Amino acid sequence: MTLLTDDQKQLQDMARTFLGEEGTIKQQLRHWRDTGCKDGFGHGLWKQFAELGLTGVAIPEDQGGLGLGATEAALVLEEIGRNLTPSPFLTTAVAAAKGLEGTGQGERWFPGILAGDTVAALAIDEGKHHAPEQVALEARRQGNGFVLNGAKQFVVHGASADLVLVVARTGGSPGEREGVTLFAVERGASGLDVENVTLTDSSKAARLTFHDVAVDADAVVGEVDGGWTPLSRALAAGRAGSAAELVGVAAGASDMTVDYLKARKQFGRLIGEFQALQHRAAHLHSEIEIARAAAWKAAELLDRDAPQAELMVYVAKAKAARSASLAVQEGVQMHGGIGMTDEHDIGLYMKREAVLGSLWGDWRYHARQVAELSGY
Amino acid sequence: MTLLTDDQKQLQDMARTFLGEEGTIKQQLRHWRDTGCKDGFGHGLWKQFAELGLTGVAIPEDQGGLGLGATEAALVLEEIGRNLTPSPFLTTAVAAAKGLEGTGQGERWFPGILAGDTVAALAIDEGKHHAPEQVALEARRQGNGFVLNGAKQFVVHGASADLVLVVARTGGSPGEREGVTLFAVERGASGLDVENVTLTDSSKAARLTFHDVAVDADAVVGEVDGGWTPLSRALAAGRAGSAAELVGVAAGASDMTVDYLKARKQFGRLIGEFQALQHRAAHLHSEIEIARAAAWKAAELLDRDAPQAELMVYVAKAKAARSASLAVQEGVQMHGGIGMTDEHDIGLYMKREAVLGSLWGDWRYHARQVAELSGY
Amino acid sequence: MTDLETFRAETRAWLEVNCPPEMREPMKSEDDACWGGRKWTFQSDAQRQWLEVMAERGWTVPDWPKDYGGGGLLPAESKVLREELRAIGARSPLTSFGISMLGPALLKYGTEEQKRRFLPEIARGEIRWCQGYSEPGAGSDLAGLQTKCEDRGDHWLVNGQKVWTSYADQADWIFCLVRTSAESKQGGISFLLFDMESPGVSTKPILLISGYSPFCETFFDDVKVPKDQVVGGVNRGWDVAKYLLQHEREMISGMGLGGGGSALLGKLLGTIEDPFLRAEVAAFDVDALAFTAMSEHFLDQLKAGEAHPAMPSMMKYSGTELNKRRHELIMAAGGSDTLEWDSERTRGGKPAREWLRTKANSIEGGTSEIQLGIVAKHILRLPGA
Amino acid sequence: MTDLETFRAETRAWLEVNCPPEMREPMKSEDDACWGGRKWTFQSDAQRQWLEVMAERGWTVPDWPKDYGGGGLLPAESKVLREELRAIGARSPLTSFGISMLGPALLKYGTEEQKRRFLPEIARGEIRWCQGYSEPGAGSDLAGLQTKCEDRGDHWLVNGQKVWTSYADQADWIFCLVRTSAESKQGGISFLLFDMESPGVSTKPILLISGYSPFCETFFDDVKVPKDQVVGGVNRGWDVAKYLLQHEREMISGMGLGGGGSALLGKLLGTIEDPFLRAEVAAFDVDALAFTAMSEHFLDQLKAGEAHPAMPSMMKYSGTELNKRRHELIMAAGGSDTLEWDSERTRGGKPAREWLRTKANSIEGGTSEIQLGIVAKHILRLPGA
Repeated sequence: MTLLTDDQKQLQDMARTFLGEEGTIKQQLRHWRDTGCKDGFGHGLWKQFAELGLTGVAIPEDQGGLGLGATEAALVLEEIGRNLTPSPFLTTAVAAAKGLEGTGQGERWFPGILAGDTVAALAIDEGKHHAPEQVALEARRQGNGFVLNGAKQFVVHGASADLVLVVARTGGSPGEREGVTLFAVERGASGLDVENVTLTDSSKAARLTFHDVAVDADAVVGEVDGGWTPLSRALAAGRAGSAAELVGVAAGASDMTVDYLKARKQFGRLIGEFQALQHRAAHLHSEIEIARAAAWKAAELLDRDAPQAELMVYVAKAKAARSASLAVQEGVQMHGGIGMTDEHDIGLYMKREAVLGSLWGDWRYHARQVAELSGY
Repeated sequence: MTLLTDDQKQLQDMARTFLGEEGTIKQQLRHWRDTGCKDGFGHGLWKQFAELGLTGVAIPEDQGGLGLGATEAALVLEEIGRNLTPSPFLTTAVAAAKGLEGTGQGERWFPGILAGDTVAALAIDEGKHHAPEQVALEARRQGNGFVLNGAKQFVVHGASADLVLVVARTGGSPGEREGVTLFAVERGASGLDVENVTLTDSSKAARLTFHDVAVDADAVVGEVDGGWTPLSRALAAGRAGSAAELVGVAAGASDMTVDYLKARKQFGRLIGEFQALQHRAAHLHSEIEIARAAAWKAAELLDRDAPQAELMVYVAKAKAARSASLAVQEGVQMHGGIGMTDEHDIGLYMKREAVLGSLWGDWRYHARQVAELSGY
Repeated sequence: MTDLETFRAETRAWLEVNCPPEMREPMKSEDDACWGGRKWTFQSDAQRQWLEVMAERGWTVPDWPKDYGGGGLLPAESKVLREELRAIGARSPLTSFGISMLGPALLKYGTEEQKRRFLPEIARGEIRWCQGYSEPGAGSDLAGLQTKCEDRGDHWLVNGQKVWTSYADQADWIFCLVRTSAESKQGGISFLLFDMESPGVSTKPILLISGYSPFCETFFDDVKVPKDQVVGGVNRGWDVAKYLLQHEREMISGMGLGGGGSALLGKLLGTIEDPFLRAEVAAFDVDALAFTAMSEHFLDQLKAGEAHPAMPSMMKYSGTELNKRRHELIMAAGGSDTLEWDSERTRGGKPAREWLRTKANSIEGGTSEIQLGIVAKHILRLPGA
Repeated sequence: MTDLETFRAETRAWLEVNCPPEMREPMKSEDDACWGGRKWTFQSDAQRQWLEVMAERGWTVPDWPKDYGGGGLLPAESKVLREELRAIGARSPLTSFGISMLGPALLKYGTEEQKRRFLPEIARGEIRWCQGYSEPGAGSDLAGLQTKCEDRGDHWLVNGQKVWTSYADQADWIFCLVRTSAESKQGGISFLLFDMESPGVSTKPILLISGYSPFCETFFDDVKVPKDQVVGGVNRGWDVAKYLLQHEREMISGMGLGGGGSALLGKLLGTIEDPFLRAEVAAFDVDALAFTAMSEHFLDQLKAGEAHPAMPSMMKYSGTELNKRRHELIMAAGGSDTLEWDSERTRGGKPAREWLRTKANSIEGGTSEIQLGIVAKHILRLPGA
């Protein structure tokens, strides 16, 4: 890629219009936050995603989806990021959909996702830092199925989810990729304790506790002990997607800030005339452009199933998180006092960046993977 | 301290006048560089240091010195840094003098140092990075003395030195502080191979190779296997001193740059009127002030033999190196093209910073010590 | 023994007896501070007792003259007192804008009558002050303020609005910049004191991104103020304002590292598994310890009258930027735990809320950009700054 | 097979036969580049052969028209050629300011006669050009230039001085900004071409802090230039100059990572013992790989005519700042070894000299400050930028 095709441009326009009209901060984020919604997003909007076909962006055509890829998902996610639109798009239509792909679980779950009825979540982390190899949640064979015991945290949309993809250990030891198995656990499973947690950005994540949660053998996604494969696919899609969403967060914050620089007067001049701010804004702009190029490149490589995709996904998430962090910090600082108020939207970008930047590994995690994958 | 006493202010004035008149870039650094001097500094100036008593700044009064301390050495070194004055002051009158103090070697070596006749060097590193615990150079007992075998590098003034303090291993293994012994090796020792190396800043350092170099038992500085004690003293003094010299390098580069901002016109304005440069210059100034405070604090704690001295020396060297690195980079950039020419002095500051910033551990080494000493 | 040694010994003995043990425990957060004032509820007997005994000796403001409720200490004695307080880890008996901001301005610009009237109340923590500086249209450009103050013969009549008034809803009195003349921007400003209970004063807390509301919007609607409550002369308030700002910045830079003081962040965080984060924390600790050395040096310079008048700007800039970095690292170390916004586990989202709160550090009391401009102009003397 | 697939297959086959194996090895340094020109000595037969066969096909400048010595390729073909060259790791057959800077300007602003005269020589690498832009008093403020160019009826008479003329001492011709009118700053500039062997032209290399002298001072003392060697019209050279600067920045941003290309610095450095340095290198590699993605995207935009005209400034800024950081890290990883200035061990101080050389990256071709200003003005459209 590196340049969008006409089809991709059309999809981008559509997403931009849809989210710019229906997914705004006022209508969605603030509305659900201020009404104390337990899901943190609106099911009506999720239905609209479905009507536009977007819930099926990554689902194969022969299973009813659009059969598009990470690139198209990235275009949608950038607009989601720009509008801070709360939705289960990233976890459900991007990460979980890729995790389920080709595992035989698609038939069971894709129709609900396509219809905008099903919300999916990934349950990976067991400690405060992302470390998927360290999975310790135990899945013990029992009869024809498994019994799960352990705990998960930072399960985004975990309390609203109809489907939770749970990473468990059926063999090996924490730290190993072998012996990991991915389970599709349904809402309301007996013995599953769900604590709905509000995060800094008003989104919801769950802490899950598994007390002898019994699942059938057909809850296994992919192979027993071979869960690393679908998990990696889900994580690659999710991380590349979160990179794209972070680019949107960064661009949204930056645009808002540049607009403010052109409107706010101090000392009889527009503050955008002050050279120190100009240079910082120009630097920020460069960083965001570069982050977007990295996110697109990662998506392109994923779509081509290229061997460099893994490396570039790490790069994209790290770069996007750093650029977005710079964008929100510069954004709040350049807004001055008003930027500190809850009333102004710029602070919402800062909060979102904190959560999204940490999801599935913060920038340090991803930079470390770059070093490790490259053998230094 | 934290505020200078009247005596210290006098010493500072004296050093400032002396080095500002006799130690200038033109008269010293450029002169010795452009004439290809093998020592890289002038013995005449070193004699003048002696005449002013400065060679004895750290030597006890009862052994003929001024009996002052790290603070006074720091004041002199800042002026040395500001003028980029090449001299063996740091290695000889500060680091080596502190290493020799109280070991019984003072009687042998202090008179020469006081007179400005003796130049001393420290031979510690054996690889490209500073790692004193890793010393492997072997000192084997033989008869009444020892035989040394191994190699050293980055021995500043090593080829001009009358006295080289060599860190050797008499016991234990590389990585251990026990089993290290410090030897006073004299110029021209048989079996000692000296390669005089010119560094980036035109100063000289040696690579030393020891082939069965025999020394007497009385060449031991301090105790056999207990060399870590005098070595630590020498290194603490040397690192605190190099921090102070780096502050001088930073301040010299910054002053030169601020002057340039007030003189150079572009687009019909003094470039110092451009706000982006103003803010960067102000930030730089703050960093240098903070680095100076850290260097002074480290010196004060050393002089009081306070337990926090070790930590603060690490902090001071790390902070000074970072600030000086910022100063020279901003200095060259703000000078534009002229800053890239050999004819202009600002580039000489950049070269000096590179060498001094690495000497006895770069900023990363020192930050790592902060973490390790603090147990995280 | 020298006089100073005697003083040290006596001070130490006195503190040993009079500083309650609870007041020697480190403050857990800003909430543990004692602000005093008419509306204040002491959080413990120890807090009340510590304020009373210190105020009794004038040691809430040790270097103010005794006549105005201070301790009348010499700079060297004052330093000894600070050292001894630090040695036992004593909390500050009183946190107050009256002490750190208004007091110094009154000492320099107040009339004798004003000093005798207001300073002792400040020293005893009886009146809590707030600061009426910023206005919606005048943030960094403070002198652009528009709050109108008319001379009505026997009183001033004040109308207008302030914003970012810290704790205005808890304060008893306000020191306030008002416009007494439209003819000159800086030369039409006066520095006015009045009671927040005066009719026509109202406040409205501002909800911040942290979820806290330490600031208010403050409205003045035909507020009558007695004529003798102008400090420094009519239309000459800008000098008072600037002088006070310096002290504000000193105070903020003194707080630079928030509750952290000189403690190593790396120690506070415990084991740091991520080697990349560990590197960043160590680099931070280098900067923070170096800044602590600078703060000590600056304080000594200040007390010795040797500090450059623009130094508070440098300190305020460096200290607040460091504090922001500190909290970025705390969040990174806390991972997803610290992202929880109102769970019990995070004591109601404390880490995230404190992190967001620090973002205001480089805005309130003059932005980092303003401080850098002051350093460029007054210390580096760059042209046109 | 589509036409493009056919073209790819043919190109691949042709390259397989015609690109000498030596020319497929990575360049060890800038010294391995082929600059061409009258004074050029080929470093190997392979270098000469590679230039000849590529020039023969017009593929030193694949997208220039065939009439002017180019390959006449369509953008899509041109991209295929680039991809195939990259696939075999082929070196550039010719590095030339004629190709990267003057050529595009001539294609846009030159007369038909000028294009036919100068472009084929450039394409074949027969004439090496240098750029006469900066002057001692006019660095970032390029339009402030003073080199005087008088109309003497049948020729121009040029007097003045240029500085920072890259490789002027090795160049055959110069494209030069001169002042043909004092009445307007930008509107008095003309873009002139002339032979460096013209009487009155002299050059003096400038010794840099790296110890190298890639730049010269260039002096013009009554240099006579034929009248038909002005490009773009008398007093209308500023447009040509700006257009060319964009291309210069494209070229520089393309070189962004110097010899490093997209190789991971961490891999290049081998084992990094210091965990703190390793963290920095990984953070750098993230930025460098992301920038490589940006470069590819930018190049595609450029070739598709979709690039914002100020994008080269952004690329130049980011690429050169990255390259400086890269060499800071190389020096850190090399420790005291890399500080040796002229030992055999360091091949004459190569690491340190290259490190120092990079410091000019953010100055030459327009400083980073200038580039940021351009981005602020033309992309962000900030007021008064």
